[in-house]
Amino acid sequence: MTKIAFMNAINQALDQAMEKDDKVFLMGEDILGGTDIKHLEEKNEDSWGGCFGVTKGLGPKYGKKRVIDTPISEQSYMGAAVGAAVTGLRPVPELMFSDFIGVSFDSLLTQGSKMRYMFGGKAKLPLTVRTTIGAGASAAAQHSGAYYGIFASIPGIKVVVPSNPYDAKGLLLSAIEEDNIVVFCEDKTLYGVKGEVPEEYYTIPLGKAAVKREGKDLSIVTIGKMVSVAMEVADRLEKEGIDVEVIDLRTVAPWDEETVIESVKKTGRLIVIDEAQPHNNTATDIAATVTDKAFDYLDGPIKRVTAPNTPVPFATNLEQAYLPTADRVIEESAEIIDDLKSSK
Amino acid sequence: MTKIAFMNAINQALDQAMEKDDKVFLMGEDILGGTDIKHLEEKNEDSWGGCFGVTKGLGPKYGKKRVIDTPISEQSYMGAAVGAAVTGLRPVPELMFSDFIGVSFDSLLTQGSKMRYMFGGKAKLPLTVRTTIGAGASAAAQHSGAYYGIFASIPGIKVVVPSNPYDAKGLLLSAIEEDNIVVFCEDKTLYGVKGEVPEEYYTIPLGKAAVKREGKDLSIVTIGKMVSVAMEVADRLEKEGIDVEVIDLRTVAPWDEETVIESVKKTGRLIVIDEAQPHNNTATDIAATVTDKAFDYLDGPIKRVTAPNTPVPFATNLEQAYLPTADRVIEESAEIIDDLKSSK
Amino acid sequence: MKKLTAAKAKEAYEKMNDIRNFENTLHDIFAKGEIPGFVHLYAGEEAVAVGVCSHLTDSDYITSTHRGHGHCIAKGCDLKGMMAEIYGRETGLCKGKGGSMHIADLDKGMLGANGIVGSGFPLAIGAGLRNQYLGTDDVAVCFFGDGAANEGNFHESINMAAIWKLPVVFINENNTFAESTPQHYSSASPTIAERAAAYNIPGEKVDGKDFMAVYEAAGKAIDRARKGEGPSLIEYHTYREYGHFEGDEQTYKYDSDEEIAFHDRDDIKEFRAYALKKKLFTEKDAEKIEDKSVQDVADAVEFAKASPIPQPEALFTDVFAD
Amino acid sequence: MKKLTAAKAKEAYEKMNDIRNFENTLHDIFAKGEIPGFVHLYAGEEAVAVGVCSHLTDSDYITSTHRGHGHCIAKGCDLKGMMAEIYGRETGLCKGKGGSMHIADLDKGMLGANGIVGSGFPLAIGAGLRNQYLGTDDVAVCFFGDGAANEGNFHESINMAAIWKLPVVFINENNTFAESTPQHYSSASPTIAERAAAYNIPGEKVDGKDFMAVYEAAGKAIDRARKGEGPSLIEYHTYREYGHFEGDEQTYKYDSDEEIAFHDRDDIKEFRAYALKKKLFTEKDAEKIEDKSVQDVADAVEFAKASPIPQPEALFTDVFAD
Ligand SMILES: Cc1ncc(C[n+]2csc(CCOP(=O)(O)OP(=O)(O)O)c2C)c(N)n1
Ligand SMILES: Cc1ncc(C[n+]2csc(CCOP(=O)(O)OP(=O)(O)O)c2C)c(N)n1
Ligand SMILES: [Mg+2]
Ligand SMILES: [Mg+2]
Repeated sequence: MTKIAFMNAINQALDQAMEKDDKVFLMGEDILGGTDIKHLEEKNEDSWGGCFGVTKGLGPKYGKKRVIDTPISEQSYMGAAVGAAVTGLRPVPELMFSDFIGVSFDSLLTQGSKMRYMFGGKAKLPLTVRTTIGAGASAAAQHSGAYYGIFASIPGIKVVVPSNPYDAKGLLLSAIEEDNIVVFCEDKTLYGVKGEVPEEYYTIPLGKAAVKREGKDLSIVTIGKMVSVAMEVADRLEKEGIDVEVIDLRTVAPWDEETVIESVKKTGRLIVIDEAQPHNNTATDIAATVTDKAFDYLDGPIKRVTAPNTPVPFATNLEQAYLPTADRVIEESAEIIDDLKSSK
Repeated sequence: MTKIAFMNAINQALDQAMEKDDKVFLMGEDILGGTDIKHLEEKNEDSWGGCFGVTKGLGPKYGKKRVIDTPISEQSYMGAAVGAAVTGLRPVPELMFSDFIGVSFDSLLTQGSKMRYMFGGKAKLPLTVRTTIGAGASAAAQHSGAYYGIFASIPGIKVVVPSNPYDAKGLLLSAIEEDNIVVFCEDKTLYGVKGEVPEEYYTIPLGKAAVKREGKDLSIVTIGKMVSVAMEVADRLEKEGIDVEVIDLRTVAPWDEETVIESVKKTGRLIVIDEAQPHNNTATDIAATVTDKAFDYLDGPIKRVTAPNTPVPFATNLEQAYLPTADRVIEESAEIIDDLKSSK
Repeated sequence: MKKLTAAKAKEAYEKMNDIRNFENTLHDIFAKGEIPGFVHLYAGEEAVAVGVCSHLTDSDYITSTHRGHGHCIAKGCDLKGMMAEIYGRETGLCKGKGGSMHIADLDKGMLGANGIVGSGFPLAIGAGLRNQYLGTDDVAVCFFGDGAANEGNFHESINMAAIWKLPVVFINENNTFAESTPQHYSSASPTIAERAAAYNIPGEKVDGKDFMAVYEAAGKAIDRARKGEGPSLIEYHTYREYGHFEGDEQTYKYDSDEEIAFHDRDDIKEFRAYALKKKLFTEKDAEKIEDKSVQDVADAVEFAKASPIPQPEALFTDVFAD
Repeated sequence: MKKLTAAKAKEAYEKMNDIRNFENTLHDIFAKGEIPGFVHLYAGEEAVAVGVCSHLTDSDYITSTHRGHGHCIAKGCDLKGMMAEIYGRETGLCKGKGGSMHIADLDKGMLGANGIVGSGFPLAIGAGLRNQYLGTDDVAVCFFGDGAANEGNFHESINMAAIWKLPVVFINENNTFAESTPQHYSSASPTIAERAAAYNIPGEKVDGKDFMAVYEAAGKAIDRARKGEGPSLIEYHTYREYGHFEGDEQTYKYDSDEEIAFHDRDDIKEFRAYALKKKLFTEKDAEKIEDKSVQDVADAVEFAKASPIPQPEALFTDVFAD
């Protein structure tokens, strides 16, 4: 199998989804790039292929009917995607940065997510919103949000946060097959990360976590680019004789309670790493749920390692300190780790 | 002391805040009502005083300079409030329903909440957003949101959810005195509830919970109109010999960790009642935090009783089942209650 | 554009009557406390919804507003299903889960009343995009109020409809108020119609109490859209009979004799007189229609009241499709 | 409106040079990998920011965009503080916590570059409201791009500014592209200026490469605002020298000889020639200004590089005022 970058895996998934179903189309800002520019149209070339180049090539292949450059009008093009979905198309709009829910939230909050319910079950919403998340790209406070926790709080929306190219492709194809709204969150700092990705069409079910590493002493549940942090923590603790299980949630709404709780029942110990802001996020949801449903199996407190309760700073050193790292996880979980070491 | 309705307590607070500081002004849809209608202007009368009549009378008293009817343009008038605050006024905009963050979220999400941080501490944001929340008024899926959990997840915003007229007035006056953004959430179903409210100006500090009832067996932490549900649960459990402590959070960001944790240390048992949707809400935040910081004091799982993970239904019977009630709290917390009974 | 045939005229007269009776009935029922929530009545504006929708079939789409009953009826929604929905009954068009502000019927191309002002705009352009994408000649009609014309979605959506030449017709119902706020205060432009120029599309202001004027202006715009020539904006001057919602004391009414005179015009009576004069139907036809309409609405109320409330499990279903 | 005095002309020439040098320098520095993040350069558009801000004092407000360096310099922000900010240093105008897209200086009436397209509109009307509320004759100027003109905030804010006659001037920088998307595709109206009619306010399209044309049009609009006569909209036709952001390959450029010719015009050289002809300053003055500007920008880079990075605690501070 060839190794390709995360962003190419996404591109491949979009390509295969469009090939398979001609109701699938893309819309967003500069996702083709240069629509109506003469010299590009004459050569059937796109320009940007999206701000990060993720959709590059799809415009020339499928035409501007199916790869639609939009004006900078997020509220309305996101709402238009809802309108197109409920009338039978399968739109895959791109919201360039998840921070732009600020100017487009209504489409998800009060329209798309509630339609099926408000209409008594008669509507289908085959809609996948692709968006980018995450700090670490020096993009500062307004372009670094990891807002999957907000999406996940809204009934009627599924939310996916892939951690690697293989998952990204399979999860995106699943999302596009869904007759429901899926917000698909791509960490911009993972776009260049390479991994093995089969060329054929395949899907990975939504709502199923991946156990990245089995272990019996301590469970670490995590999301997206924090998976690599968790793996590093596991490696380092292994040297101290602690056997860590790492669970990559993959889908944060609905998240895989079964896998998480089974793991905690086995290990009795849980750390959750979530790069989002600390309050009302997926980490708190997991900690609260495990406390409720597996209390008797817990041997100690559940640690959440998250961003601090601040906006994302620009300066490189501050931004690095903003994101959870293996060092920080180990430091903030000292109590658990010490307990485990002393019980050996 | 005279008893006045919750909505009159808000009106009184606004009146006193405006009297005290001429930089305080109100803006919102129909908050005066009938601006530029000749026969009303001639008589110096307002029409609506807001959708629920909460600001009634303030327009005639302070004039349309300080009680500004806006067009239906939430994104921009909420953003204008941020602009006016950062340049030195003290705006108190009304967002008629918190559901309308859908069309105005950017003002809070990426602008107001982040400005002071992004500007290196040079900005002050003396801004109080008043908005209504809550199911129970047959207002259906798009007018019943209890989105304080979303606001509370954003660093740089304080969020208040008062449960009674006395608190409403004192907390609102505190909020308006703050040089920070406060989202002040008024439960529309509480507007008619009466309580004793001193006529003079007084403040209640933000971030401090109120212990509504002391108890030693079980802590119930709750918010807004769920406080009365908690009190009913406490009354009913008292008859079964269980001594319940009820804590009214009042402020959900920042919420009063100290009071909650002290209570749990005393009782060892915790139920959180939160009418918001179940994921990533204040209830999960509390459960997660207590599990982290008071694990060794917990005698059993923490129960969260919330709305189900669905939009708010219209039909009266469904809407009643949507909201947590004393029955539901007791039913869903059977494990805790049985434990407590058997340990007596 | 098709001329108004006798059959169409009759059908239109039926629908106008249905709307008026439906709303008058709700007004009474609400006063009696039988239905809860926010109820926004369409009475007085019948000519607009019916005049426009007379050009549409089930495969055309419309988006609506919080004041949606008129659009629903004009687009062919079932009175019983609507009334049951407003009563919150299992037999409602949305199983009682939506209520007055969310009545929808996708089979009729009715994409839902909408509680969020201005959020119909993007849904309409989405439906228009779908029609264009699939190569149909169906249109999407977006009804919106004078107040809604100040929402960002107005601007974003009309611009997109214009650049993509979408088959969408924007129908402004200028009933001179948004809640208690007069349009002359909230909009910088004297008319909504003139804003069309900012998007290079046709814009016209038309008497919305005059059914034939509504019908003809809409016909032209809808034809244009069907032919792929792009969107249009029509502003219909109208006036709502009742308050913004039930319970509104309407102390903001009236500022002038003109306003009172305009309010007092009855679009249904005017159309009746016109149709009789043009012999589109007879006095007797009219009476039959009127009686039947009263009866149909009464039956709808009966039906709603006799219908069961939703099963408790309904709270949890219909969040996701499988 | 005040005529352009010799002193003002010199100051303007200084600022135009400062912007150009600042941006050229950043272009090189970015290529060397010394600064991270998204950097949007203003080079090529100097006449607009400087022509407009020449009419303003520190007590007037401006709102800006992601392409904010030019506005900052034109409004009087310190080059060293700006450069240090872009380098993420403690001595930056925002202590290194904002970066290029969030440079602000409230003491100078500069309400921040803004990473969210269109979000300057409401901030500007908020500042305008404040000026009106306090009874000052200060204005608020809102800079925005051609792409931003399609955001809902454009519509909502201009309408509000118009109905309240706020002292706000809307300055459109039409550099023909929003990222890679040409304005002729994204906007249904040929010009942004003509959209002003929808809000009953003056709208004018002006050559944005011609400093004097910029200066005069802005002067009229700002005077009007100061006198309480309400907002105006000016569209300046301009062109950015570099890509949308640093790293952009710009394969979308160019479609026509006119475009190339327009791009090749140098607003700074044109103004220099004009000023020399009009004897607003001498060749020697000009050279001195040019040399000093190069030196000042080099000093700013030195300063930034020599400055410390923020203390670790800075991560946690400045979220709330006490
Ligand atoms: C986004 C949003 N803002 C405000 C409201 C509250 N609201 C409901 S209807 C209405 C007035 C709408 O006026 P208009 O568009 O003229 O329609 P009309 O009621 O006159 O038919 C308002 C402000 C809302 N439902 N949604
Ligand atoms: C709300 C929002 N949408 C999209 C973007 C991404 N973006 C940044 S700049 C830009 C283009 C802006 O074009 P224009 O307004 O013409 O300004 P210019 O860059 O040409 O100066 C876009 C789409 C953003 N930052 N914010
Ligand atoms: Mg109206
Ligand atoms: Mg541009």
